Amino acid sequence: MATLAQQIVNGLVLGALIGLIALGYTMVYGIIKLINFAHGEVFMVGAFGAHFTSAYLLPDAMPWYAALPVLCVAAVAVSVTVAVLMERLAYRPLRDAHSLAPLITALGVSILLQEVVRVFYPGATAPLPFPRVFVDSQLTAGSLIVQWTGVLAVAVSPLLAAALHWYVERSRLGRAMRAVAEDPDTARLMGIDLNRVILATFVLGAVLAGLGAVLYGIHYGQIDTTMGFQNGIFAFTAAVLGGIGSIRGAMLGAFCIGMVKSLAGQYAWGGAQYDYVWVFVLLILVLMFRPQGFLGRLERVRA
Amino acid sequence: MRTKSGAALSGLLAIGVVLGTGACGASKTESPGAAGSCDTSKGTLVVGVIAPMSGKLSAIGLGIRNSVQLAVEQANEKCAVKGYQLKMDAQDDEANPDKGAAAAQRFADDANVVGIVGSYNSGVARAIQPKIASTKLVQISPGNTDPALTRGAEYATAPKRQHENYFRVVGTDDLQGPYNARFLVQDEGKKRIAIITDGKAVAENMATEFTKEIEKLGATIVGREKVNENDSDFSSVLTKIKSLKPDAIFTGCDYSISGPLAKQAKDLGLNVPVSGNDGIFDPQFIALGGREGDIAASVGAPIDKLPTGSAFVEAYKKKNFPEGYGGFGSFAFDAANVIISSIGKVTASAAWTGAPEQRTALVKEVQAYSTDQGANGVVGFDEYGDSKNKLFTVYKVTSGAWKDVKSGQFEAK
Amino acid sequence: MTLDRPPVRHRKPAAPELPGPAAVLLRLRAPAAAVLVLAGALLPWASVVLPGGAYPDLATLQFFDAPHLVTGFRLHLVLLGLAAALLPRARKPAAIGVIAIALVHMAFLTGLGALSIGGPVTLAAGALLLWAARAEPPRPRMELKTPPPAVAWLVLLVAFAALLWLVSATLTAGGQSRATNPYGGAEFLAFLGFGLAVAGVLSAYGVLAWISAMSERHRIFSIAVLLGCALMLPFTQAGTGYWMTVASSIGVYAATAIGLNIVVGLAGLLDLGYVAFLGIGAFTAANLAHAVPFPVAALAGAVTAGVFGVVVGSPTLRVRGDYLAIVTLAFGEIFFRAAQNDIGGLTGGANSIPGIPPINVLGLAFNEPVGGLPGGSRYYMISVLMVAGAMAVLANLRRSRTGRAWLAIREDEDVARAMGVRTGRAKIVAFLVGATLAGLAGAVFAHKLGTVGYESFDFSESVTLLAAVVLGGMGTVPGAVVGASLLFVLPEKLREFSDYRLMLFGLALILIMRFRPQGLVSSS
Amino acid sequence: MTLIAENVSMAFGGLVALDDVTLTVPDRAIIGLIGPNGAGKTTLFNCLTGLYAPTSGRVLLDGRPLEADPAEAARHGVARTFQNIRLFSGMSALENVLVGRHTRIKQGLMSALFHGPAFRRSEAEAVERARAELAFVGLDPAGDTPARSLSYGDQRRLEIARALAGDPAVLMLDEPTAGMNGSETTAIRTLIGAIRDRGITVVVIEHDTKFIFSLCDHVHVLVRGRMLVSGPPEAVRTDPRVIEAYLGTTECSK
Repeated sequence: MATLAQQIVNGLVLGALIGLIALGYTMVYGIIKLINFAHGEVFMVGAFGAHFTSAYLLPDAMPWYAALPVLCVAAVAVSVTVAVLMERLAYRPLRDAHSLAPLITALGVSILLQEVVRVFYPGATAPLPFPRVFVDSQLTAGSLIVQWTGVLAVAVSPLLAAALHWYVERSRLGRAMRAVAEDPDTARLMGIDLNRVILATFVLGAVLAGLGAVLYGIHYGQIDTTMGFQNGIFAFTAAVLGGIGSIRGAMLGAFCIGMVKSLAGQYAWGGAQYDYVWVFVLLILVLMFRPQGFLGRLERVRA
Repeated sequence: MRTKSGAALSGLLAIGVVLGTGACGASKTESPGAAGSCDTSKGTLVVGVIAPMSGKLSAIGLGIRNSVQLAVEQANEKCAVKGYQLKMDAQDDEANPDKGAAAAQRFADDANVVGIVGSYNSGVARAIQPKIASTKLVQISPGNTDPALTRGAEYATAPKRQHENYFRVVGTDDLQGPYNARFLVQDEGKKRIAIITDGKAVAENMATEFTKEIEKLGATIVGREKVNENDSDFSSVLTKIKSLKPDAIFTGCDYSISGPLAKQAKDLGLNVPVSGNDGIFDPQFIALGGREGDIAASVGAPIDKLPTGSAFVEAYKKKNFPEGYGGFGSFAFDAANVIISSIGKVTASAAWTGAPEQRTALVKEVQAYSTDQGANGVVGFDEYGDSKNKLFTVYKVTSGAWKDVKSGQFEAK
Repeated sequence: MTLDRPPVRHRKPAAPELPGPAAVLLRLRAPAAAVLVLAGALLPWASVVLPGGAYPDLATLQFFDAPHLVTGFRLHLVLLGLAAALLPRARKPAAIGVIAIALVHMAFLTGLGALSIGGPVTLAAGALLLWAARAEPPRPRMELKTPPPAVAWLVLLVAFAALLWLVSATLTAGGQSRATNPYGGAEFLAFLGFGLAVAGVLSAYGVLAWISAMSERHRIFSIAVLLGCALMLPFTQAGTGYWMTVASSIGVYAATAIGLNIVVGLAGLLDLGYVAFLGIGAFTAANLAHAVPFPVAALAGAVTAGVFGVVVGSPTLRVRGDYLAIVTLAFGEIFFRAAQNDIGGLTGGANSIPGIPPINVLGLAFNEPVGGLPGGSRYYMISVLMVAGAMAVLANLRRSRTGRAWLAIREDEDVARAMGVRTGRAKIVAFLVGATLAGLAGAVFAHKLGTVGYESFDFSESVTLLAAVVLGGMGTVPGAVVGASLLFVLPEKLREFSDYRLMLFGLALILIMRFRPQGLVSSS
Repeated sequence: MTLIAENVSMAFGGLVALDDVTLTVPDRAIIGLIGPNGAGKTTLFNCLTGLYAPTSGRVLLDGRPLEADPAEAARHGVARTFQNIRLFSGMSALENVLVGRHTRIKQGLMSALFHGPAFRRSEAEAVERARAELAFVGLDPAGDTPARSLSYGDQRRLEIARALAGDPAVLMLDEPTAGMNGSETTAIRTLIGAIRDRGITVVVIEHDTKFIFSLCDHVHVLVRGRMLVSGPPEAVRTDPRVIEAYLGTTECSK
C-alpha cells in the first residue's frame, strides 16, 4: 500500500514535469500542424542556460528564494531566444513547403542543438550536476516521501497550464491563436498577423519549457544534452494522448504517462525494463479506439 | 539589386586581398621538437583508434583518443620506434557496430597502420573481430569486458581462444562482478542485494557474473531491474527496490546513470550503499549524487599510488586536452604503449611493409609483452589475450572523494 | 483544399545601359575573371613547405614554375577557368566551383598558418566571375537533338562510364588515411566542388537533360549499362576492402530506404520507426543462419518483416497523418526495448547475436578475397543487386494501379476513396512491400556484419533513413539511393570533423530542407 | 441503375443540414439540384456518394442500401467531382484519369511487381481508355502535364474525365461551371449532354438556374435542408414557392 502510494506520487511528479513540455508541443501543433521535435531541445537549452547562470554568473551562496527566480529568468531567456531563432530561421521559410520538410527540419534542429551544446558547453559531454538551489529536503508522511522539489513541480505545473489556458481563452493574442488554429487562411483575411501569432506560440511554449527545465534540474539534480529528446518524446506522446491542440489534454496525457510508467515498472509484466513499452502500448490503444485522443476534436472529412 | 551585389562582391574582394597579404607576410618554419630530433627517414606508422567520440559516450571515447595521442607523442619525443614517426588516426564508431566495422576495415587496408586501440563497446568489438581476423592486424581493447570476446561463449566451462590478434588490458566481467560481490558479502557483511542495470552489455554481463558469485557466497539477490539508458527518472524502479528491503544496491551502469540513481535513492529514503565497478569510479559520480559510503571496485592499483599512474595523470594534464582522460584513458594509454613497444621490436630487424607476416610477428610481440610499469601497473596477456592484471582496488566515497580501502588479487574459485 | 499556386518568379528588370568606357569595363569582367582564375591556379598557394610534406600538388610552387606540374586542384581550376573563358553558359557554375575550391583550400591553409596569395586571388577571380555571370541576361534552355540509337547507346555508355569514374574518384579523393595525408579532407571537398561545377556546366548546356531523355528512351539498355557500371566499382581505384565495406553498408541502407520511400514517398505515410523492419529481418536471418542456407534465411527475414509491416500498418486504418508518425515511433521504441531485453531469447539482448557465418555459396565464403578483389567486394555485388531489385520494385509499382493508388492517397485521401481506392488495403500493402524490402536488407546486414545487436536499430537510425529518403527526393526511384549514399559517404570522408559530424548532419538537414525541400533528385 | 435517397436526414452536432430529404435519380437522365448557399446540396451529394452516413434515412442503389464508404459507391458506379476542384495535383493529367479508372483495372500485386504480359495488356488498355476520356472532355490526350499546371477550366474538365474513367452509371457534378465564362459554360453544357448520350445519368449542382433549366430533365430545389419542389424544369421555374425562396438568386444569374 505504501509502495502504491509512493509510485502514484512518483508518477505525479514525472507527469508534472513532462506536462510543461507537452504544452509547447500541443500549442505549436495546434497552430501550424508541425510536430516540433526540437521542442525537447528548447527545454534542454533552458536547463543549460540556468546551469550557466548558476555556475558562472551567480555568487556561490545565495538563498533559494533569490537564486530560483534568477535561474528561471535565465532558463526562459535562453529557451525563448532559441525558440524564436528556430522559428525565424528554420521553420518560417518552409511555411509553404510540403509537410515533411518542416518535420525533417525539426529533427535537424534537434540534432544540431544537442550537438552544439555537447561540443561547446564545458563538460557537457557527460551529465552535469545541477545546483541544489532549492531546499534539499523532503516531505515525509508515514512511509511516503516526497522531495519539496517534487511538491513544487506538482503544484506549479497545473497552475501554469491553467494560466496558459486562461490566456489563450481570454487575451486578444490568444483569440488570434485559436482563430489561426481553426483556419489560417480565413484568419489572415481577418487581418490577423500570422507570423506574429505563430512566433508568439513558440515563445509561450518556450517560456513553459524553460520553467520546466529549472524544475527538472532542481528535482533530479542533473542535466544532460539528451534530456530534451527523451522527455520530448514522452511529452509529444502526452500531447497526442490527451488530444493534440488541447491544453487540458496535454496535462492529462502527461499525468497519465507519468502514472503508467511508474505503476508499470512496479506491477506490469516485464518490470521496469518494459515501462516504456507500456506507455507506448497505451498510446497505440488509445489512438486506435479514440484517434483524436482524450480531449481532442475529431476532424470532419470535408468535400 | 545590382549595386548591392556589386558592393558585396567588392567587399569580398577586399577581404581576400587583406587575407592574402597578411598571409604572405607571415612565414612559418617547421616546429622544432617532435619530429625534428629523431630519425624519421623510414616514414610514418599509424596507431589506429576506434572509440565512440560523438554522442552520449563521447566523454569516454575522447578520453581514450587523447590518451593514445599522449602515448604517441611521448614515443615520438623519445624516438621509441627508430626510423619512424608515429601518428594517431582516431575513428569515431558512434558506438555503432556497423560504423566500427567500417573503420576497422579502413585500418586493415592501410599498410601504415600497425595496430588498433579500441573499441570501447563489446558490441562494436564483435563486429570488428571477424573483419580483421584474416588481416592479422593487432587490436587491443581498453574497454571491452565481455569474456566471450576472448574465451568464446563457453568461457566459464570450456574457454577457447577466439582470435590470436585480439587483446585487452581491462578485466573482464567475470572478474569485476565477482570481486565486487566478495567485497560486499565478505567485507561489508551484506546479505540482501538488489541489482540495477541499463541494458548495455557491460552492465548485464557484470550483473550476471555478480549474481553467480553472490549465490555461491550464500547471500540473496532480492531483485534485478533494468532502466533505460536514456532515462533520468529512476523513482519508480527505486520505489520497487525499496519495497524489497535490500541492504546494498549493485549497479552495472556507469556514473551517468549511477550518480543520479544514488541521489534519487537518497531522496526516497533508501539509505543503502550503491556499489559499482570501473564505470562509477569517477569524480562525476559524486558530483551527480554519489553519497558517503558508496563503493567502487576498479581494476589495478590506485592510480595515485603507482608512480607510473601518477606520471600518466601528470603528463595528460600537461597536454591541456579539452576533455579529461575519463574512466578508460589510462587503459588506452597502456594499450597504445604495448603496440608502440612491440612495433619498435619488429621494425628493429626489418623495415615495416605491413605485410601479413609482419603483422603476425607484431601479434607475437604483443602476446609476449609484459611490464609492471603501466599506468595501471601490470600490463601483459594470458593465453586467451586477456589482461594478466587481476589486481583490484575497492574505493569508497569518503568526505566527498573516492578513497581506496582495499587492494587485492582476484583468484577464481 | 486549395490549389498549389505555381511559384511566381520576380525577374529583376534589365539594368540600364551604361555609357562609354564603363560599359566596356563591365563587358570585360568575364574574360578578365577567367584569366584571373588561370593566374590564381598558377600562383603559390602555401607560403611554406608544411611539416606533413608539400601541400597537395606542390602548392608552394613559385610563379609560373613548371606549368606541366599542373595537377590536382590546380588542374581543376585551369579547366574551370578555360570553361569560363570559352563557354558563356558555364560561367555561373564555374564561378561557384572556383569559389568552393578556393574557400576550402584557404580555410585549410589558414588553419595551418601557411596561406599564400594563390587562394585569395582565385577567390577574388571566382567572385568577379560570379558577378559577371549574374549580370548576364537569362538564356533560353538549351535543347539538344535526340540522336539515332547507335549514337545514343555510345553516348550513354560513355556517360555512365564517366559517372563510374566520378564516383570512384570522389570516393578516393584525398586518400584513405588521414594520418598519412593530413590534407585529404581539403582535397576531397575541393574535388566535390569541382564535380558539382562540372555537373552545373553540363546541365547549363542541356547535356544532363539530353542524357536523361536518352536513357529514358533506351530504358532497358541504360539499366543494364548502369548496373554493369555499378558492378565494375570494385575494379576501380575504389576497390579497397574499406570502400567495399562502406559501399555494401550503403547498399543495405539504400534498399531499406527504398522500402521507406514506398511508405513515405509514394503513399505519404510518415513512419518514424522504420528501422525496426531492418532489425526484424536481421534478427530472423541471424537466428536461422546456422540452420538454413542464406537464400532461405533472407526469404524468411523478408517475410517476417513483411508480416510485422502489416501488423504495424493496421492502425493506419484508423489513424491519420501525423498521428501515424507517433504510432510508428511507438512501435519502433517497442521493438527496440523488446530487442534490448532479449524477448523470447531471439535477439541476444545486450550481448547481441555473435558469430553469424558469412554468406556461403557453393563453398565460397563471401568474406574471403577473390582474384585480386578485396574481401568485401562480393557483399558489395550482392548489395548492388539487392538495390537494383528494390529500385525495380519501386519503379514498377510506381507505374501500376497500386502505385497510382498510393500517390492518390498521398495527394488527397478523401478523393482517392471517392475514386474507389480502398485506402486501408492500399496502405497496408505499402507497409507490406516496404517492410519486406527492409527485411531482406536486414538479412544481408546480419551476414555482412557477422553480429546483430539491438543498438543498430535505435530511433536515430530511423531518422537517418527518413533523411535519406527526403534528401534524395521523395517518391523518386534513385532518390533514396542518392540520399543514403550521401549520408554514408560524407561522414566517412569528413572524419577529421568527427567531433562535429552529428552537428554538421543536423545543419545539413536544415539547409537542404531550406533550399531544396523537394530533394536532390526531384520528381517534377 | 437508380439511386434513391429515402427520408435522409443529416445533422452535425446541433446543426441540421438535411431534413427528411427524398430524391430519386432515374436511369439515363440529367437531374438538376439547385438551392441557395448552405441549403445542403453538397451534404446531399456526400450522402449519395457514401462520404457521409446519414443520421437517419437511407440511400439505396438498385434497391440495396449503400454502405457509408465512398470507395464502395465508386465501385458500384457512382462517380463525382468536387465543388472546390480536388485533383491529385502532383500527378500528371493522365495519371489522374488512371486513378479514376482504378476500380476497373485488374492487376494483382505480383503482376504489378514484375510487369508481365498480362500486366502490360491491362495497363495498355487502361491508358488507351484514359486517353480517350481526356480527348472526350477536350483535353490533350497525351496528358503528361502535371494537374496543378492546367488552367482552371481544364482542371474542371480533368475532374470530369477522371470521374468518367471509372465507367459510372451515375455522375455527380458539384458546380461544374463555377467561375467559368460564357463560352466555357456552353462547352460544359455540350459535354454534359454528350455524357448523357453515353447512357450515364448526370446529377448537377448549380447556382446558374438558367443553365439548369435549359439542361435538365428534372430539377430539385433544396432550401434549408428540405426538398422544396421537384419536377420538370418548366414547372419548377414557375413555381411561386421557388421564386419566393430563391428570390435574388434568379435575378442575379440572368
